[in-house]
Amino acid sequence: MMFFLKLIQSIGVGALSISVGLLFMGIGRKITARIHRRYGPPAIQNFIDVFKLFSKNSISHGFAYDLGIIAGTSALLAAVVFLPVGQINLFPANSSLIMILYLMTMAYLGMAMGVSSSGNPNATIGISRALTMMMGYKVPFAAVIFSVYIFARTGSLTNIIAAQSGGLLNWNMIRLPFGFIAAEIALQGMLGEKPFDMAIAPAEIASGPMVEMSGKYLGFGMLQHAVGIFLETGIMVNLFMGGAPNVWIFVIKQFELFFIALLVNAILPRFRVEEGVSFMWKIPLLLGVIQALIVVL
Amino acid sequence: MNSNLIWLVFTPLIGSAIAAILYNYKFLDRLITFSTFAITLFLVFGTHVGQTYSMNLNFMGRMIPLSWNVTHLSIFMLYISIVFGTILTFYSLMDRSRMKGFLLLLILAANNWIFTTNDMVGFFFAWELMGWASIVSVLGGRKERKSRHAALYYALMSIGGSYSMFFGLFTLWRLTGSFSISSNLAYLSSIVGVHPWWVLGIVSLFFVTFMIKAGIFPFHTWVPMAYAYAPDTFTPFLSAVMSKYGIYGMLLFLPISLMEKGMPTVFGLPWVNYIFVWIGVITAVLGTVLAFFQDDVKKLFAYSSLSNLGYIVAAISLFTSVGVTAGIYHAFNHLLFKGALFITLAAVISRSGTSKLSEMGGLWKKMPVTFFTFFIGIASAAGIPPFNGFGSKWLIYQSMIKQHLLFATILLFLASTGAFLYLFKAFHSIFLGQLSHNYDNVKEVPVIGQIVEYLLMFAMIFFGIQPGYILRPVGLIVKSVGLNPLAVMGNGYVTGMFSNVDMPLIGWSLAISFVFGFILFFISAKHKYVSQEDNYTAGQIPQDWGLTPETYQFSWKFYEPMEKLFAPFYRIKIDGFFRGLGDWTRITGSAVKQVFVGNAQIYTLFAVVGLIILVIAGWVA
Amino acid sequence: MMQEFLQNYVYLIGSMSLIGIGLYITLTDENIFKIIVGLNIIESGTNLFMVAIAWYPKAVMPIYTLTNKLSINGKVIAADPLPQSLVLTAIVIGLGTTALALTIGIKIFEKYGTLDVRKIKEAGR
Amino acid sequence: MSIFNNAALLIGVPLLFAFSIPLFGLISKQLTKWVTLLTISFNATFSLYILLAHKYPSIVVMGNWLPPFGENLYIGPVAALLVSLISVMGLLIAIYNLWSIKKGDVTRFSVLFLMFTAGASGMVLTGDIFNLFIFMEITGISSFALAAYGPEKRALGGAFKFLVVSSIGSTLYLLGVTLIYTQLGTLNIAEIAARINQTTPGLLTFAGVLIVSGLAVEAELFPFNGWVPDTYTGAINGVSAALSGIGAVSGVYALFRIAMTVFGKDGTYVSSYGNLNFMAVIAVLATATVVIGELSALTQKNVKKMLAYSSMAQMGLVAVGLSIGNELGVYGGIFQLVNHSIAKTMMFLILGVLVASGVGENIDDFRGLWKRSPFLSLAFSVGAFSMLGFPLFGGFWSKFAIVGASIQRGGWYDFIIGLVLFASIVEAFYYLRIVGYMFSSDSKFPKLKTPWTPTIPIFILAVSIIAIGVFPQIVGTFSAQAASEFTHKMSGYVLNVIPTIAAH
Amino acid sequence: MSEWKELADYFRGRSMWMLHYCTGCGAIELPPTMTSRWDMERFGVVPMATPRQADILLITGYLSIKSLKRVVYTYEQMSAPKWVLGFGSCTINGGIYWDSYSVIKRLDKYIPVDLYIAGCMPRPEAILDSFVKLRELIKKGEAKGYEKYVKNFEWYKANQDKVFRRTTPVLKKPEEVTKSA
Repeated sequence: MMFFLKLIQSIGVGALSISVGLLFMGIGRKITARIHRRYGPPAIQNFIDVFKLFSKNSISHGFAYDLGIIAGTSALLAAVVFLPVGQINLFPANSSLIMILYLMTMAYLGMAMGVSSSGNPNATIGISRALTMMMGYKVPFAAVIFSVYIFARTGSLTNIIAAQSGGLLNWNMIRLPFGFIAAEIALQGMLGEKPFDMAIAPAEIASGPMVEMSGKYLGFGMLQHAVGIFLETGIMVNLFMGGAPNVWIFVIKQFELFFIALLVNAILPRFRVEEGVSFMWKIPLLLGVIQALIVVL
Repeated sequence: MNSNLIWLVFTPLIGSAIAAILYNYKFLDRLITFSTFAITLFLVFGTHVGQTYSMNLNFMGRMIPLSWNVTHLSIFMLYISIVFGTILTFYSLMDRSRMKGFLLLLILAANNWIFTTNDMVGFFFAWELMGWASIVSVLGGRKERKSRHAALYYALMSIGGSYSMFFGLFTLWRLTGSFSISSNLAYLSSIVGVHPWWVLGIVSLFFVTFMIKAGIFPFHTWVPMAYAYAPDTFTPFLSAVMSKYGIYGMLLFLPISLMEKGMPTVFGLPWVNYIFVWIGVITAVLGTVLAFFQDDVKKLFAYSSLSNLGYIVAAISLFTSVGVTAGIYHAFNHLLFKGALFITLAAVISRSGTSKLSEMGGLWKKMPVTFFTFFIGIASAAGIPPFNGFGSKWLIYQSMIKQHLLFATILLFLASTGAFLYLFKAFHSIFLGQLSHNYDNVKEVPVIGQIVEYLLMFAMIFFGIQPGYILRPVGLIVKSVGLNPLAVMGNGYVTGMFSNVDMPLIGWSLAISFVFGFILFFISAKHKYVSQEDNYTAGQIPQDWGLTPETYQFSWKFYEPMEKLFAPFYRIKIDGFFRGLGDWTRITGSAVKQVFVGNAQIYTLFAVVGLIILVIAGWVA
Repeated sequence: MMQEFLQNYVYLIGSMSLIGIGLYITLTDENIFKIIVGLNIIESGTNLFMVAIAWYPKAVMPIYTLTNKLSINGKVIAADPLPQSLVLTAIVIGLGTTALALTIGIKIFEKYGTLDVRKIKEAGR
Repeated sequence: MSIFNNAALLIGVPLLFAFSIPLFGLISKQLTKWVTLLTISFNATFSLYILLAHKYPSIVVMGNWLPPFGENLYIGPVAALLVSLISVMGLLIAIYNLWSIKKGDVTRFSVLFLMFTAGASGMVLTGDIFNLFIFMEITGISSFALAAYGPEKRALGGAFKFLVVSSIGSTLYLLGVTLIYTQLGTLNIAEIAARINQTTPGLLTFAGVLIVSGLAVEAELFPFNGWVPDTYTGAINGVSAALSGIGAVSGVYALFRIAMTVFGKDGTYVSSYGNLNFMAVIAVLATATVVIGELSALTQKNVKKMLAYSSMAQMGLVAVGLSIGNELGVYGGIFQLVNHSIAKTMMFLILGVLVASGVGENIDDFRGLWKRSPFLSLAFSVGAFSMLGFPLFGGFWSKFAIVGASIQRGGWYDFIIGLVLFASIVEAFYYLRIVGYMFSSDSKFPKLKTPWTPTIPIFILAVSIIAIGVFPQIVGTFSAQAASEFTHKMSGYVLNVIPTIAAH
Repeated sequence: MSEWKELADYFRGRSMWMLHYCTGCGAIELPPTMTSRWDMERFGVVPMATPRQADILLITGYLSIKSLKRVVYTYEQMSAPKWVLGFGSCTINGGIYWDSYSVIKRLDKYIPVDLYIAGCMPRPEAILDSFVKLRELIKKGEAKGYEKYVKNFEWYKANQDKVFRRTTPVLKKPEEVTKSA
């Protein structure tokens, strides 16, 4: 009984993450359009896109391709159930942040495996860039999360949230400002927004990993991105903004973070890969290290 | 009854003699190797903790007591090494590479001896035996010249290491008059407060040996060469089992805690331990960074082994309960996944005939079972949760964080992220991408190989989801070295300090979300399978363009941006130090041999000068 | 005084000089046969030294006859006979060595075409 | 049958047959080799009988003159072990010679070989320092001639260098003996050893320096070992084997008999009558020998030359072991002497077979030898592994003991053994390089046809290396007794020879 | 089932991802169409990088025979509900290239065109108008070019082969080339 309850709740969280993610993407397009002085598509445009993609015929390069792309979405969905979302915290004893991060790696691995098995070098180059960039943003992010670990004396997201309870001034965002800025820049890379979107550069490598994806495969890709946005901003909310009392506030907090990322995305051009990585290893890492020193000493 | 400890050593020796006699009958040789491993495994079932045995060896005209003592650690190491060896030799039944069965059995004998002995004479004997047997085993790789060079390099490092241990054990003998490991360790513990520097010196003599065997940072240079150019079916053993001897040795000596004994501490750690943590971290990062750019797949995974051993060393050097648990647990995990990876590599290399990443590609269509084994292997190696590599990495981070070793942890995290990069590079370049027409006739490995691969897949998933089966014995080991073991809540839990990870839960979560993924996949519109030629080529028609699968495969300079980033670090060559030492020795040698000029008069002159010097010495004295 | 010194040490000095001369020849002369001669001179020096230690001033020959008393009042006055017999052996051995050396020298001249000891080298060390 | 208890037969029989061999040579030249073989096999049987039936310690007196007045042979544990070693090596080399010496002056070779064995046995057995000189000269002269044997030009050059250096050496030795005689009026080793403290320290030091220098020529210690590479390289392989397996053994024995028994203090590590500690001197010389020998061998392309330098270095290692002076060190040194003798003899014999089959002496010619002649390459590797001290091979135990002893001794021996171990790493490099070359498969040459006669000694030697490696007691028991003889001067040697003598 | 189809068609009409094959001068009209002035994204039209992802193929002008080959290949690589928009007169009758030996005159003979946009070149307003028209056609289920292509595959192939044959070189051997030069 408990099992089914949890199962249904998990499905609910998964659906929530997908819809919030897609909505964010749509709103993001709208906002970007407004920044560009355009009108922009409707906010639900991405729902339309996803539905269209799933209704469209597609080509595949074999079972590794299918499996990889399914894994990309599924693993993220599997990770999202461990994320405390507002009052919904399905597995409070199991919300270790590192575990969630590593589970997300499964999604990257699946995605990378799928698109690379298509045999298109553009896809592989895209993956190579994405992974290189991952190396870039994971390091400052690690600096930040380990600082938070030491600061909060816990590694579980549930407990980190609990440690921040009691108002705005207890938020890690205020208490660990350098870490927050570093993590915010890392989040930009994690979301794959400009200036760190070299992995999917359409003009250079024909949209990179997505080059061979058609129809439902692209749909899975969009879902993965949606869940990814939800998960990554959700982690940030839990780490720095003290979680949320309920889902709506949680989503609003997520949107705040996403909004910053969007603004940056809308006005900046793209880095080259090594520039991106070295940027990540200069400013955010420096901030993260300063934060770490403050925490440790 | 207790004499079965002796038979643990003698059975492989006898098997080795038989295998050496039957060396020319390849299959029989392999069969005997396998069955000896199986028999030894059977013998291990009969051993239990606390079993001791001793006998006297007549040596130097006096009786040297040889003693055996089975501890929790030794029985754990025995099980994992022999089970893996059995699987490997079963796999090698069908293999055609030039692995020498009798040498593997000699190593097995040494293996059993090292893990059960309680006297340093036996330890040293077995260590040397293992050393030379592995050196000769490395010799038979696919590339003659390179494997010869690798074996030579390995031999020199290894011999240097064993001489260092030679020194150490005799120094201990001079101090205590005993060869017994346990009493010597007790002696060292007792004097550590009085003469910490002495203890440090003696222990470091041993640690140099262990570091060389495990391939830890300043002594890592032999690892990539030896791993890469050893016979393909020997490399799994080299990486999975033999690197653990060093770890075992370190675990023997680590309980001599320098804590509370007046040594200065850093972050609550004795500074020696702190240095070792950093050595481990440097090894981990170095292995990762160097692994990015390898084109030889075995070399790549050799660096990966290096990196993982760095993790282990960093964890066990902390010598906290979490650290030691994590280290031993990671040693087991590394044995499992790296063994599986090297076995699949052996399969791939034997089928494709190359170990160059830039020459392979697209093999997943031809070797699906191998592909899945490799996939699960790299997922484990990257530490992805439901598979077996995660728990130990997670514990390692926790143990480091607990000591507030923040920068070390960040670097370890960097190494782990980097691990994902190079693992994916290997994965892509071997199995994904375009299948060259050279490999049109490549087949899946034979049934024996497939059985082994299924077994390893199962093991990696099983021990990932049920870590309790490993953590319980590890807990006993941790208890036996005098630390508090971590609580094991259930078979499915990895219990950390702050929270625990419920592995079956992750498994369920993944499984259910996969089910949903597949449902979505199958209810949505149809897909059709196309060939690899039908690919986006920016409108160009591949046939007109002269496009071949090889030219449309991206595996050369996979992480080129990284190369630019890491370029400054490439100028630092540790290897260069040893090579420089070698060159210096060679130059000195050529200079020294000029002494023998080949002229009778000069020789006479030498004699006369020598005489005069001696006379003067006598006069002065 | 001088005479006494000479009496006591003349053989010793002689033998040492012979050894020195022999060594000098051996070390400096490039001719193989001269080197062999040098070796022979060293040997003679050694033999002289051995004989010399057996003798001391006013010693009698070590052969017991009625007139030749070997000891007076329990004090031995005869020369020591043993070194002399040793010298005989040494001379024989030296002869053998010299003969062999000369043979080898001749063979060397045949094969190498030179007697210069500096040219008898193996190529490369 | 008391005549067969007389160890003088070990010298007498070979000498007798040596001089009667020209008579056999009149019948057939090939017969002389068989006579040599039979004679040495008598020696081997007899010496092994002495060794295994534990017929020692005993003395053999000449003409019923008891020591110190008569000349005597002393068969202690050391002598029994080493004379067995010499005889057995001689026997095996003689078997090899049956095949290898075909052309040229077979008769004279046989004469010289027998003389050589007899001389070496005599050096080990004798109890008189002047007789030691005589046997040294017999060994020397026969080995000069043996070294000059053969068609090659370089043999003559090598032999001449040996001759010159060795003559100087024996002269020095003789001077030293004379000086001791002036002091003590005796030539008997046991008596000198017992009365050594009655001498003038200055003169004794001088005599000791002369004797040590003279014997160091035979024992191949630097700087008295200039002849080694040239002579070993020049001589035919059978002779090189004999030089390293027999000649060097007796040389080292003589050196340490003088340094330990004569100059040594009972039961201590030092030999310090006189001003100079000769054991320390020898230790320094031996270390220099090891280091220089190994470094010189490192860059050799010619395998034979490499083996020559390696011989030198190994003798240095033996001397290091013996010069440590404690029981463990002497044990290790003698054990190492046995191991080195076996392994190096075997390697030279293998080289001889290979050269005769047209393989060549250069290291490049060894490529792919595994495919061409598995037996020889395996045996060579066994020898190399024994040299390097790998476990399951004989060399492990001796190296183990030497290192253990020097660390037990401590002090500056730690430093010496560090240098020695460094040199061992260098040695590992060049031996393993050859092994690696042999096991590579890039050879286009056909299989070798190995004649069976020379494979007998090679096989026996290879098996004995492994046997010693697995059961070190085979040699260990004897070398432990030998160690006790060497380290206990009075009870081990002097009192056995002259029971009535008073301890000083 | 038909309701699903209608729903799908409705969404397809509102999310048209285009691949612009920029051969002719029409390409220059697309950037203003995409950017702030006209903003085609409000119709759900987004430029895509590869044919795999795209729904509509924009042929923006004349096609030489050589580029036709690529267009056909690209068109065949697109996934099933796919539409072709011909830009300007060049795709209708050859336009100013009506007498060129190397440019095809009627695109319709080679791949099925769902909608032509008149003009030389059509302005962004016309392009946007065409998107709206295409959306209506799709919603009505009348834009079925891709099915036509499958149904009349032989005919299309025969037409394509006829022109592709002309791409083979007239001068077969290199000697002839040098002679004529």
